[in-house]
Amino acid sequence: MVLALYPAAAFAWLMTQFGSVSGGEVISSSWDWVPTMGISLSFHLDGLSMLFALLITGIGALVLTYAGTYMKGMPKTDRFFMSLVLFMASMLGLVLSDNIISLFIFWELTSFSSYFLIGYHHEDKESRKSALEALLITAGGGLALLAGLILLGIGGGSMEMSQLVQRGDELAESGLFTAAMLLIIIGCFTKSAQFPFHFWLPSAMAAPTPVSAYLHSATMVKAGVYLLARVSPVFNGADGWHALLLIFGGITMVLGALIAVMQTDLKKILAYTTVSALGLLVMLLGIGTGIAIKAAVIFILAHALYKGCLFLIAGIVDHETGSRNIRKLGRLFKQMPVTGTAAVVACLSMAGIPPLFGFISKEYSYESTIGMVVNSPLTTSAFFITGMLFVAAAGMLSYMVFFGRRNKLDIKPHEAPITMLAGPAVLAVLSIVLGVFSGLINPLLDQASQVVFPENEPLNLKLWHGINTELILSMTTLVAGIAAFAFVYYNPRLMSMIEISDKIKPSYAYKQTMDSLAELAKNVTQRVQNGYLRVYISMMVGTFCVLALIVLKDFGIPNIEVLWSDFRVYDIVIGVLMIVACFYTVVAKSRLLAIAMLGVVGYGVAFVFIIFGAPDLAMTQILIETLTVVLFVLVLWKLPHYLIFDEGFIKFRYFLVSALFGAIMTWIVMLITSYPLDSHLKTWFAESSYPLGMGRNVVNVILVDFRSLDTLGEIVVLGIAAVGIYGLIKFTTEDDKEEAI
Amino acid sequence: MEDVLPFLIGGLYAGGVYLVLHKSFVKLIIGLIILGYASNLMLFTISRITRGAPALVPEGAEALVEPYADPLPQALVLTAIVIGFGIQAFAIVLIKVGYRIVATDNLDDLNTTDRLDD
Amino acid sequence: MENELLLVLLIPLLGGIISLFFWMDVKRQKIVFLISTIAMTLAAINLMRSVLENEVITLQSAGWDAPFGISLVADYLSTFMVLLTGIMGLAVGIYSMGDMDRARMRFGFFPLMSFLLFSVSGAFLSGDIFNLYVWFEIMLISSFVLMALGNTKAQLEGAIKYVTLNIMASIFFLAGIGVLYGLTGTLNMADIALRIHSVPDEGLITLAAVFFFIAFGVKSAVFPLFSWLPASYHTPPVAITAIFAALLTKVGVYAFIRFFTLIFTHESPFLDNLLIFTAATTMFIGVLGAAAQMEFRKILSVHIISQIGYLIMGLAIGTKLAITGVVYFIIHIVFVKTNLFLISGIVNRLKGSYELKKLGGVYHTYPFLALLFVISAFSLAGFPPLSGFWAKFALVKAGLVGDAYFLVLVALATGFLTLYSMSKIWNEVFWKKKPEEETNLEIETLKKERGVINRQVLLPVIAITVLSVGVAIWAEPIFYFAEMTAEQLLNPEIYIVNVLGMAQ
Amino acid sequence: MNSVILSAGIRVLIPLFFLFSLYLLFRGHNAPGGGFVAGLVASTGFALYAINYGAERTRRRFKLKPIFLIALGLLLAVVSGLIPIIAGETYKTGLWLEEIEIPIMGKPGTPILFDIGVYLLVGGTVLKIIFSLWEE
Repeated sequence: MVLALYPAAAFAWLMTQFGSVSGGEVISSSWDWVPTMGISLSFHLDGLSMLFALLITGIGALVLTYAGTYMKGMPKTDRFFMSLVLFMASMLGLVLSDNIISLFIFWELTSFSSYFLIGYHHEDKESRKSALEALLITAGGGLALLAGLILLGIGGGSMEMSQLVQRGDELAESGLFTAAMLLIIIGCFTKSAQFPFHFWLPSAMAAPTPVSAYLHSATMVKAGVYLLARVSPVFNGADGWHALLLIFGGITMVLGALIAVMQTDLKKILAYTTVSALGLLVMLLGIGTGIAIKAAVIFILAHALYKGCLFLIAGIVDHETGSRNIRKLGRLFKQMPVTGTAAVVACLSMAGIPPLFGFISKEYSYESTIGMVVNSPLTTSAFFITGMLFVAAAGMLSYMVFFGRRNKLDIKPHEAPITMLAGPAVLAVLSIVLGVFSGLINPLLDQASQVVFPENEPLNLKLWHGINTELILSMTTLVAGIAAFAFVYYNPRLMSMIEISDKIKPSYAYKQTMDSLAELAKNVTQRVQNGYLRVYISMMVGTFCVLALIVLKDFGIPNIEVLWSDFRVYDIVIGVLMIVACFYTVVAKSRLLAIAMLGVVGYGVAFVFIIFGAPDLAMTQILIETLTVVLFVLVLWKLPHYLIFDEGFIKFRYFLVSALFGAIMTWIVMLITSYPLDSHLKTWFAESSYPLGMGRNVVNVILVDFRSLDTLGEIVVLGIAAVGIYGLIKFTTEDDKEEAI
Repeated sequence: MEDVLPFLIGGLYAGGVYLVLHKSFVKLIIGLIILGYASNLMLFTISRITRGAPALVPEGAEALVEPYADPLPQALVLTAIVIGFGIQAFAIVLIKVGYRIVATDNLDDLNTTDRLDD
Repeated sequence: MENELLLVLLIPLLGGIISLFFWMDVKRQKIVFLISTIAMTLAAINLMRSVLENEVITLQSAGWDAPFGISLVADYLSTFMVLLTGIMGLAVGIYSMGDMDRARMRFGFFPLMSFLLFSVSGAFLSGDIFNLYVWFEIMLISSFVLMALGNTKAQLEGAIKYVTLNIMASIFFLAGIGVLYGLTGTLNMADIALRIHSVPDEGLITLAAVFFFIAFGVKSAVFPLFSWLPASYHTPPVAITAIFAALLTKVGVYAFIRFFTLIFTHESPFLDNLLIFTAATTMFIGVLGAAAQMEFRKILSVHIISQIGYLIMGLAIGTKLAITGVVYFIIHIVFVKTNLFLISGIVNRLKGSYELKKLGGVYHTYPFLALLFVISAFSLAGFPPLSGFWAKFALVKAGLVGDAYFLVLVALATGFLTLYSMSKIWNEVFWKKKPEEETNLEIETLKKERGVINRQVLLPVIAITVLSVGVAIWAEPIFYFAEMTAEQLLNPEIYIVNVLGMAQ
Repeated sequence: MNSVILSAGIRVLIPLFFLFSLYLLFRGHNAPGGGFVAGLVASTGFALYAINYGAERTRRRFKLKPIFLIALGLLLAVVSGLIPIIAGETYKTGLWLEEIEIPIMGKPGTPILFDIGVYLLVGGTVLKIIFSLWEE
């Protein structure tokens, strides 16, 4: 409750700026955050921002007041309010940001906080699922948006929106223009629940009602619309922009309204009409004429007022009666007169009946569809259908709940407390006041439309335009809408029989995508990570072979100039002996033989060292070899029988890999040694060892002096190995047994 | 011998890889050791070799007398051998303890840790 | 100046040695570890201060001028990696004091940790390819021992694969050193960078690069060389996994960056394409693996792979902005990933399992822990304004500026799947109700055995969370530093001149 | 293996091995040998003893503490590098007493000290491994 003071204060402050902003001033402040990346926290308060900011803070204050009572007695309300306030702040940040990246940051923060708000009833599986769905879709769109915004920034050479809108032409020439536009549109569509991403919004109704009222009617879902409006000075007129917004907006609008009237749950009806309203907004932005922009701006306000009000009312009804099913509810007006009145007012605004603000909005919308150069009839009739269905939905929301048939409730409902009534009442009153005295809001809306469409003619809101096509259409819509409502009201069975096959719903596609993603993840993982060590090894060796061959193909196989005079018999003998021994380690039928053969190979290596002037190496090799064999014997004599696994074909394949690997290494050694090497180190060591290193054994001098750091590392390895071996053998969890060191 | 060495190295590499691709614990270790020999020899060979003449400064002389073997690769190989020994010793014991606790000599049975749980 | 560099290596080494003198005396080892790691971190800060003044500091070990002795080089990148090493060592060390079982501590956990920190720092500072190999080996053997310490069945299974594949990688590394020495006749990285231009055929350099690609690729766990990681990382106690996750793969990435900005700088479409291919597949297959897992720690460890893909992506793009992004990404990932591992350990302490199916209800009972998890998990998924967002932002921007659209696409898809896998953990472990099977009695006995959340386990988690939020909010100084680092890396002349002492 | 002759032989062999290892250690700077090889030879002597008499007895008889040897060897190796720092040189710079010339070994200096560290550590390591395996 006290929390409501914050947005209220912000609202009050905004109101103090109302005059200047309406006069066309822009209030801005900026703070460099990460200049290296071109990111600043710059805020910009112009007409459009002001409109949204007022909605956010104003409705925010009402919703917080409302929620204080609504959430009483529920668990973890502190965390709930924390998320709600975080959301409020980030939403405010979003509409005030001028820097597109800080805008994006707030954008994602709204997704983030709404995840926790939607998942408030997190112990319920459906709730978790809805929250996740909303998060994944909006965040997924967010990724596209991020790419789009960065492209926009790169193309326009600035990260500030106020700069970018002035550089529309420059941007249009850069090759990134279309990609940026598409990506931004995707981001906005996911956030504003446009077809085919719309389904997360109805699912998000799992959230507590104040959240739905706030996020899903007035604020978050409008963020996409806001951003589209923001960037529309840049993209207005570009190829595809109009078509995309018109088509998807239109589909969303009609589809949302159609599905809405088939619902029985109050919140679902509201959710789908919201989807529809968002579609309408996108469509109006798509039309993109001056009048359409005006219509959009007006509708944003009108919709926020009535939809916020209706959501809150739905919450009250739910809270007081325990049901949201319009079939069960009815004739509540007597017990809940204030709520009922507010509901009727809001619904009248929704239906577009004068003198409410919704009426003005509808007039302008018709005006803009009629004024379209192409496709006017199609758009107008789409809007006509939607308007008609809105009237029907309004009837369902007011008449069926508060009048109509007797309710089938078990408990006796009564009026809600004042704190909960305040919100809907204020919003309802505003719908009337702004409708009648539209001049109050005219300057702000005018400014807002100027922001979106800089050359727009001044706006002049009026309730009465005289009898013209728009009015006739409005009235026809109303009549048709009432007829539609009557149809719905008297044929409840029929309505519930209409079932849309799951398989054509986008939500089904989403589910399928997620499922197949999980399936893909599993398959791929099982394939690359199948648990067999030899597969891993062959992947490593195979990768090397492929890469090395690609490089080696440019080199010929080096000529082998065998100087037989250089050969000594024991060279050949040693070589052959080692290869044979190596072969025997492979095929040996007993472990001991394999180890003995290993020893032969090792001593052979030592012999090679002797031949080529490395006595220290030979000595070390011999000692180490002996020690290794001893170690083997110590370790292995307790192991059971040596098993030979017959692997048939696989074995052959492995043989090929090994042979290829060996051949490549031979090739590489021959290739590299065929070039001359001039090592300045060699001569330096030869000359410096005795005078500087005080030693005649150059190898040793290198080990203990020139490169003593290597040797230090080497002995650390040995020490750790000893500790490790001790740990492996002696490890015990018994504490008291003191080990000798 | 210089001309034989590349083939010897290749042979050792091939044998080592073929061994580690087997299922047996012991062959795995033997294979790794042989691969170690191979890479030591490769390091030794590829930095050019000189027959005879160890890198010892004779009494009375101040510097090595031509022809002499490049002492640097020798030092490197020596370090590599010792490090290799430390690591191989650990690996040998690891295999033994692993054998005792996992109770199999078949490497293919060691595939519980990267199995997917459903 | 030189001794400042020396200190960061000497302190953990001496710490390890002194701990060995106190073999089996856990109490004293703890104190030694704590003191030495704090001192090392301070020394790293001191070194950083000094490097910021002098750009590059070189220590010619044993007083022999490069390229004849071994050079230890601290430039921006190395120093900051060392600093990260110190911080993470300290954090994980403190955590393990509250979490590790006594038996493992008695069998050398602390000295091994010291040696691990020693070797990791050494690998960052080494300016000599063979010396780098030695550091790698110390790191390997200490990680082998830590991996197997405790002898559980899973640990040994994991360790056998880990050990085998890493030994194989070392063999490639050694052969690669041979090839480079055979081509240039020197070992000092700066000297190689100079001499590599006179190699008769650039194809030979590419050939050498292939060896190092395999060696470092295994170490840093890129596709298709990462198999050891999912097989083993989740098997030892969580503190060990956490320190591995924080440091080991990063050493591989560091080596990649060092070699591909200093030595393999020649024009090679083959290598460029190889890096792009590796980055894309590593990112995507890594995250698919994380999406497929159903165990807390497995998800996290497999997910490391995909993060490595991002780092390689930056390297593949190779512009200044991209490398800046990589540097920032490393900071981000080290903090966040380690933290997530530590949190999974705390959850395990509380609930006695890592299996998502058996967990639940943590959000209900431990909101603070949940908050810590949320910060790290959403940071990992790239949610602004957390550090993961900045990291991804820089890379995505670099990719878009550098026309690497394919990589950006994969990176974004990977980001989406990261979110998916993190929210899976959140849903199952935190939001879901705890499954009924386990009675309260069992939990009580578990708690008695394990102790509730104690100060030692919680403190590091809080500290790292604060750090990771800090680098997000004060992203500017970090990015500024990262940009300097990138500039230094892309202009290796400074490094070369400094190491070879040609300035005078 | 518990034959009398072998036992007697080993008793004689141990000091021999030990002396030979010292010889190898100190000549290492000028001729093939060095700390590593020497350490291996020394530990082989004790290992033979252990094979005959068992690890426990070897340990008690010679008061061997392998971990202590390892730690000491490492410490010595590190300290040998620290001495030059006190003298104002870079870490591990070789310092020599140039006037003195000892037979076999040549001039004494910090690198020799380092080699002794290697010697101790290698001996400790091998003994540690052998003892651990033997006692199991």
